[in-house]
Amino acid sequence: MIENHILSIAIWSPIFFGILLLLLNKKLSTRKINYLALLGALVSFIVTIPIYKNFNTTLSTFQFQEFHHWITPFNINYHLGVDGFSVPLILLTSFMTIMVILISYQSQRFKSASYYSAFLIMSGLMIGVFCALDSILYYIFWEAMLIPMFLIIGIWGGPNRIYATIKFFLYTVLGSLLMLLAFLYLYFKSGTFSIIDYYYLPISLEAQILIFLAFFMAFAVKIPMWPLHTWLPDAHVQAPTGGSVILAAIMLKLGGYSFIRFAMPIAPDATLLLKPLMISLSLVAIVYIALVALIQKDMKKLIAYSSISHMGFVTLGLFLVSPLAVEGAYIQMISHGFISAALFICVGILYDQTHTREIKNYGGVINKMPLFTAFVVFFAMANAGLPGTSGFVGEFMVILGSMKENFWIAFIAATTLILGASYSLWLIKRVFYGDIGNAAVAKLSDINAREVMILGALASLIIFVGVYPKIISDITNSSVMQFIELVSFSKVGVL
Amino acid sequence: MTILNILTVIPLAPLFAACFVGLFGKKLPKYFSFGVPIFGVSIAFALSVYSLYLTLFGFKLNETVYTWLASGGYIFEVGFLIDTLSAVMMVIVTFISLMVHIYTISYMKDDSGFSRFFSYISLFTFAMLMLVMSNNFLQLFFGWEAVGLVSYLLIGFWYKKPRAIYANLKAFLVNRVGDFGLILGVALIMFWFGTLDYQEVFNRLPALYSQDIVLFNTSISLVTVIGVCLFIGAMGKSAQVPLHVWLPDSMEGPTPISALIHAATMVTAGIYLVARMSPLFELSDFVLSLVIVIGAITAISMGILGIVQNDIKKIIAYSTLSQLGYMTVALGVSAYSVAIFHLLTHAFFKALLFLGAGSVIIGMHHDQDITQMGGLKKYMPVTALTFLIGSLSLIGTPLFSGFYSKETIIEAASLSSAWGANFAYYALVFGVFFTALYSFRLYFLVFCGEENWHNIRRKKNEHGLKRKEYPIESSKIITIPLVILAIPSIFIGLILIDPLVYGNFFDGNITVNNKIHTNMDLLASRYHGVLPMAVHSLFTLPLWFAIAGVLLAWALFIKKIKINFQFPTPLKSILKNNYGFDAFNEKFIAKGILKLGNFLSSKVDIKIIDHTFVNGSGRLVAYFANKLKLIQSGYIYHYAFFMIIGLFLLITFFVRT
Amino acid sequence: MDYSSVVFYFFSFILLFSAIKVITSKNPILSALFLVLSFFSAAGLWLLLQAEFLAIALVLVYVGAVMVLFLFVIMMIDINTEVMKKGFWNYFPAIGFVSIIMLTEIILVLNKPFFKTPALFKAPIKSNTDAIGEVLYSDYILPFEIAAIILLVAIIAAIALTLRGKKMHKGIDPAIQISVKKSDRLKMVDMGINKTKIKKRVKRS
Amino acid sequence: MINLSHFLILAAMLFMIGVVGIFLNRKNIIILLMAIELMLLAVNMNFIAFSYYLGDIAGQIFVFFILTVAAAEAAIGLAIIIIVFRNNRSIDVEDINRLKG
Amino acid sequence: MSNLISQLTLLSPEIFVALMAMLILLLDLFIQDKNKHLIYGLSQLTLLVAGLLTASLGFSEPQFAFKDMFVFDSLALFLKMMSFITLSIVFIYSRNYLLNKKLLTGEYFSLSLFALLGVMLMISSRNLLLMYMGLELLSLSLYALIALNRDDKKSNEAAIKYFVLGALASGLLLYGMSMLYGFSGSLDLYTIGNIIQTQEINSELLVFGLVFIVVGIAFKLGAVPFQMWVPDVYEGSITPVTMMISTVPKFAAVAMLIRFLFQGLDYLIVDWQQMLLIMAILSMIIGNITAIAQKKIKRMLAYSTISHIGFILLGFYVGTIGGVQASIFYLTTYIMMTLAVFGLIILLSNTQKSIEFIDDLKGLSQTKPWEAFLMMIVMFSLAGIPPTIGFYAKFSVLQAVIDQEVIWPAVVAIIMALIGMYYYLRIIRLMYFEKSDKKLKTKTSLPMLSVLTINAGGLLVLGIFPKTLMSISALAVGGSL
Repeated sequence: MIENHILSIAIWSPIFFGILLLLLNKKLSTRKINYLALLGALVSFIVTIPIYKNFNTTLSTFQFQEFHHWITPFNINYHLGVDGFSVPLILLTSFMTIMVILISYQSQRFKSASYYSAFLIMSGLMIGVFCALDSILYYIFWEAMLIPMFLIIGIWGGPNRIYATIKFFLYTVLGSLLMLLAFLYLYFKSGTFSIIDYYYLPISLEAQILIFLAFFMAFAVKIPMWPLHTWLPDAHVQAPTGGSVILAAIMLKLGGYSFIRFAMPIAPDATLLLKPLMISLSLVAIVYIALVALIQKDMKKLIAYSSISHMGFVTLGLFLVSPLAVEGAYIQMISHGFISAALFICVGILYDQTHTREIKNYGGVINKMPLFTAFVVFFAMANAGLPGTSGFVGEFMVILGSMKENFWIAFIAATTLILGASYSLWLIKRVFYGDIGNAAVAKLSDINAREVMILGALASLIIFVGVYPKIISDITNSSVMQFIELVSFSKVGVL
Repeated sequence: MTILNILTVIPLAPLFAACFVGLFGKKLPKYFSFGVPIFGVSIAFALSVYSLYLTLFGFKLNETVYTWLASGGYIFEVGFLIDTLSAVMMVIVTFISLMVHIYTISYMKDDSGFSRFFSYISLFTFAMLMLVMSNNFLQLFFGWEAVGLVSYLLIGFWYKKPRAIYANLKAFLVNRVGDFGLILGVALIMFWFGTLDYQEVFNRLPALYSQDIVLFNTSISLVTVIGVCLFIGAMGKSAQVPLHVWLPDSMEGPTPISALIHAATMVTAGIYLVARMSPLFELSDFVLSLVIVIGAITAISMGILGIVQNDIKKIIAYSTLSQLGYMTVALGVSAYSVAIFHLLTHAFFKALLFLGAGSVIIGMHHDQDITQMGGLKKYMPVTALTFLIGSLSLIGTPLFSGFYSKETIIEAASLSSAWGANFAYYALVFGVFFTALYSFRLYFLVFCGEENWHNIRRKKNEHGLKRKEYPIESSKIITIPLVILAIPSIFIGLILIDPLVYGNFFDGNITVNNKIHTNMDLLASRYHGVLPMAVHSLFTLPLWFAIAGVLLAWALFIKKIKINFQFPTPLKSILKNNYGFDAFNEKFIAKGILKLGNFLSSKVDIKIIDHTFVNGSGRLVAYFANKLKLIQSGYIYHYAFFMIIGLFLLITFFVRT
Repeated sequence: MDYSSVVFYFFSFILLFSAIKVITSKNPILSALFLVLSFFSAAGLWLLLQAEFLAIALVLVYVGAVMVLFLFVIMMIDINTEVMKKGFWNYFPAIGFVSIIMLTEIILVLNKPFFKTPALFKAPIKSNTDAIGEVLYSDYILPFEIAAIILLVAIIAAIALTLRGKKMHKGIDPAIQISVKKSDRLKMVDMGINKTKIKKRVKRS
Repeated sequence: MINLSHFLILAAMLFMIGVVGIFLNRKNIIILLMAIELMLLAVNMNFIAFSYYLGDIAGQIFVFFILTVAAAEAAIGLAIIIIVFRNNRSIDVEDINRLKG
Repeated sequence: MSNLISQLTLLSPEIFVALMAMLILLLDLFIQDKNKHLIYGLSQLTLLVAGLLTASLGFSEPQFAFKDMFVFDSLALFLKMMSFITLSIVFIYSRNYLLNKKLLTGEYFSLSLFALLGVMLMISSRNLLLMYMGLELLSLSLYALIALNRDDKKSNEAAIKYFVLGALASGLLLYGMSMLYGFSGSLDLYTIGNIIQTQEINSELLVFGLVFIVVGIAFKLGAVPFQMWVPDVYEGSITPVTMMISTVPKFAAVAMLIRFLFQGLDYLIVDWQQMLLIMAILSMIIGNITAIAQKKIKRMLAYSTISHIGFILLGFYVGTIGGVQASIFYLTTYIMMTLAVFGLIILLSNTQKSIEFIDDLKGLSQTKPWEAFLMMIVMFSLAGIPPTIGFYAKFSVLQAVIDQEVIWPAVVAIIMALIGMYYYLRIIRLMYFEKSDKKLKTKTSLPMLSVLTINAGGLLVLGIFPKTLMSISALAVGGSL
């Protein structure tokens, strides 16, 4: 019985706790609210574990499917199911929610209950995106998710938050509206909103290109791909720590996931046709954005740009359309979830003590926060793709995969080895190393047990995935093969 | 317990020690901080010796520990390849590491980062072992980068020193340039060979030998491209020109790691890589010539720089660079075993020299300027003696280990028919002269002559001896490793040249294409034993060049003969600026990249994309909003007019008469 | 040119002329009177179309009632006739252009045979008034009732909007006068002066 | 011979005069009302002409109701003009532009 | 005789409303100021009974009365019921406001009911004459309602503008009607349709008439370029009247559109489709873009209405039953959202000053969190963001458009929807992201707040379960087309 509703439970339990928090807002003390939020996050994480445990990795079909009629006039159904691409991301989402709740303890903020509940609700909605097998259901989760994020940045964000959050919102919505059109067109063609049916729907090349471009707008903004990326640095800089963490760790992944789920298998011929363009854009993101990251003066902005650059690897890997590269792109997504989240948490920890993110206001933090610095150096190394950390796996596989396509693609992609290390370590040098830079740094105190726990958990995951990435590839393998098969199968021929 | 399990212990013991000390070192008593790592490394050393012993009897192991990743038909594994080559490397690594561990107990005893340091060097040992024990490129790359990481951490060990943190960043980034090449090579191998396992790759080489790939619109032999890429990786790690710039700066780190990482082990990883890949390199003359030329340039140019340095560690660093150049030339002339042989001897005497320098530095209270030293022989006899042994070995005094390896390299170069080998030969021979000159300049200035440290006035916080302080010999914990290292520095060449170079020790692990590269066979035919070789050297150029160098040093720095010779000013400034590599990198590459970044950020990203397109579309809408607002003028007749215009247009469009 | 043509062109000319005068006259009273004239001429044309009842009704209802109402209002509102024409000619070209073109279009459209098959002209059997009366109270009873309601709404609206209620008459309502209470007439105001202050002042003096 | 088109064109002209009157008039709202009356007159002309040429009484009925409604409309329009005048002391069209943008 | 009775039964809601409107007017004269609530109650009762009467006619095949002038079909049932509910909610929301402004008079209610009567007649009308009469009844009542706050200059101005433009529009409509009559010799829309189809009539002339009809309809809907009255009337009227104008007459206008274009002139579909498309696109563009530049909330909502009308027209443009269903569904949600937003504005207006500028909402989340939350839902719904019902409205219209394999209007529509989001988000931004500079002190009437909560919350709940509402509006259209 539970087995059949496991995905629903995963989606709705955080939302339930989120609403509960909203309702109990005024009746509970801050302390209790903290505990309740943590409880909610923990419960929502625990309910996702069976998804992983009971997932049959040998199957490439959707599992734990759940089907209810919903909006019958349009044949829209509440249809859930997961494959190898969804499961790790679901776990990542529910896990990151715990991290976010925990990290948010540190700063006493107003309306903390609403803050937590926004994250919990968002968590549920994001899991919904990963589970939905009906495109409109997917779309609703996708869009609804924007609302809590919009509020999180807008209410709890930095000084320029309004510009950032509206930019974030409109940018994202522009893409999603076009995606909606694509769904409607597919509905017109097939009479169904079921994603699975779309995979085998023959479509002419022109239509495929249009559909692909519509999807592209939605997902490229989300990932983000150059040149649709400019919302991200603003959103990250203005968002509170938790917001940045979720934004980087999960929200960007939605773009990558959706490319896998929609754009590429539904429009395979267009994908292959536009492959050179997509690869070029990815390469531009990798190099150009890395260069831009290098000269950033704001820590969060730097990490934000680094995220874009890393996401360039994801898109590059996806559009190489070879099993190795796609797998690599996927692992890069998961890994980036850990690493960028950790880095944003680190910046948040510093920010909470000094209230500045300007690199030049720091220097010699290591003297005051040795333990913290150790973590940050580790995360920076992971960000630079050091072997043994998860950051390496994806990049490595994508570079290998791109060599298959063309030597120069691999060549340009591999420059990230140099550039990634440059911006990561230069940041470390300026902020952490050296003598104590100023009075503000002198007042810093090292991280407490809770923060050690958070960072430690992330660090161990980063190492674990770095040393044994097979744990992810085992889950995704059959889905990747299925994906490659779908993308390499011409739909035009069927017509 | 299978042999694989035992071998697995070799890298894991230092790793465990590193983690243990890193996590708990600060909270536990100090003897845990060095005890555990030394124990760990000792185990590794013992087992390495054991495995070397096994390999001597033809044991060879190539097994997988676990599958790292399997995707798209490709399998990535973590595994070990134990043969003579790797066993030798393991022993060198663990032995030097053990010595350094012991040495460090005293050297770092007052440092606040004591346990951290031990954690790092144990971690390094682990990484280095992973590198040399690997049976595939993935793991090699892991070790490759991990040693880079530890190097980074150790160079920046004293993180308050601005130069240290500058140097470590530089070291890492320059290494990354090399890694960039390496990963491309690895990717090419992965793609063309479909595997990363060494043995598999070698097995498939014949099939892909004649494969060409198209680059720059011309078709180039695949093997050449792979070779160049791999060699770029080797250049980064083994500090070959022009990627050598990080090594002199890396002397900002504590001396023990200069000995361990930047002399004996890590920097030789590149040499090891090429030797390991000998079946592949043998197939491309182009790559071999490239290797020769790069190595020769490094050997001579860095040797010259050694003369003008005043920092004790920098001199040894340039010496290291020069010697790495020798090894590289050896690789290029297909004398892989000789390169490994020189690697081995060099590891001992260079570690010895560095540790000796460390001892001097302690004696001088962290003053490293050799012009401010002098006459230390009296106060630090053990150090002086061992240092002399190291220097003699370095300059290639007959019967010392360095002699055998270096002489063989020069011989091999002279006999090679490869393109560039001639040039390399002369470069190496002249290099010998410079080696002797800087080595003995160093020795004379430090240990002989006047006691210059008496006359230096120092500020309160400056490093160095204060007035009325005298240098004292370092403790036993320091001198014992010196002595232990001095012994192989003298004898190891004598003992090992036969089996290593002329025996069949590396057979099957190092491949030489005898038909084309005949120099090793020629060399073997001329070789008649250890002693004859020493005697024979009397009739060859290098020895006389070495003697000339020593004599010149003696004349200049002991006799203080004033020769009326000045370097021409431009040359002097070129030498002082290390040929301007640093300046070029700073000015053009670093600044250029930053400028490009600034341009992309402020002009393209912010101005064009964000302001023009993103905000611009917003402004455009706002502009239209304000214009369209004006239609609503408030006057009824305008409204009516608008309606009538609407009607008019509808009629005009739709009613066609 | 037959008789009906003469009548048609005669009334048409007067109709158009007076209509133009309606919108161009400086004086609104003149406009109103010209409007009356155009109604009259329209009524003449309607007679030509055998709509006797409506022609009479137009004159009676419109001229007799509506136009009188217009005149009342115009006279009630004192309008400055001097500045009437300001800006008139500035807008004329644009409007003239659009209206001329549109009129041309309309005429081009309308100047065609309206029915593909020429309509059957039926001579009226009974008088126009009879005919209207017959259907008005049978077939069109519903619109008729609604027309009544519309007139009612017009009445309500006119009264609700313009009736000024009790402000208009100056009489006194005795009921309100009687119900006045004491508190409405007399209000006790606290001047805010403390007694202690007064005492202090006394002491000082 | 006078036919339907003559009447229709006459009505169209009348209609256009009414329309032009609405936006040609800058000062006086009452004239606007009169212009509207002209438009309605034109429509009535149409209906009656059609009614005559179709031999159908319905058109005339329609005119009858238009007349009624137009009267009601005029009443309300004049009432509004009166309250505008009361508040503004003016019925200039150009004074009525508080609401705009 | 029984025929007459059955005909009158069909008209019973209309008759009842008319009688009650008159009764209220009469009662008003005899009721003291204190007891004006009685009138309010009576009006609500009227709506309730009218609703019951309408419901008792039931859902069945189209029924006709008075020589087929009057039709009662599923569409009429649906639109009438919606009108009753809407007006009832308008009354609930308006009550306190009117009380404060001293406008809670019999005139207001009886004129509103007369307007409703006009709407009902238009909904059920299948005859040009009846349509015109209903339209005029509605218009005249509205002119009076707008001007009812007679001491306010803005109110007067709005009234005179609406009156002049409305008269012009009805003149144009009449001209078009005269053309239709001229072709067919009939006033009955079905007959007209049949004659047009069977006899080959000069199509230019037909289209010429059609243009005028479309203009008349577009004016009532407030579609560009016949939208000029909308912002001024919205701003000038008191909020309850604005709420009334922006909701109930839309049912009539939509009914008029369906009756004219779909039931009467469906033969001319190729022509009016294009006209509707042009107006739809223009409405979306001008509505959304101009709204951005607005500082006053009611003006902004006026432009927002124009843009929504654009969407509704887009649905009609498609010309299929699916399109009409989508538009009717859109209309329903639009009415719900409009009611909620104006209700909130009324709720937040205090006795002295009503919320006039958008900036007046600044920091509302701190002073009035619940109201702010409701407002946020409404704004998200207006912006068409799931999971609110506003999304499904846009969704169904776009679906209908795409279903005809026409892409570019849909693309324009979504780009305009995106621009539209900016000004809806601005309100959320002001409420949630900015601090209030002045305190809003208002008395909250609990019944009103609870109705509002149901209304605004319904946007969210229906957003999650939109099926019923979709089916109902689909059924309403399906049964009569």
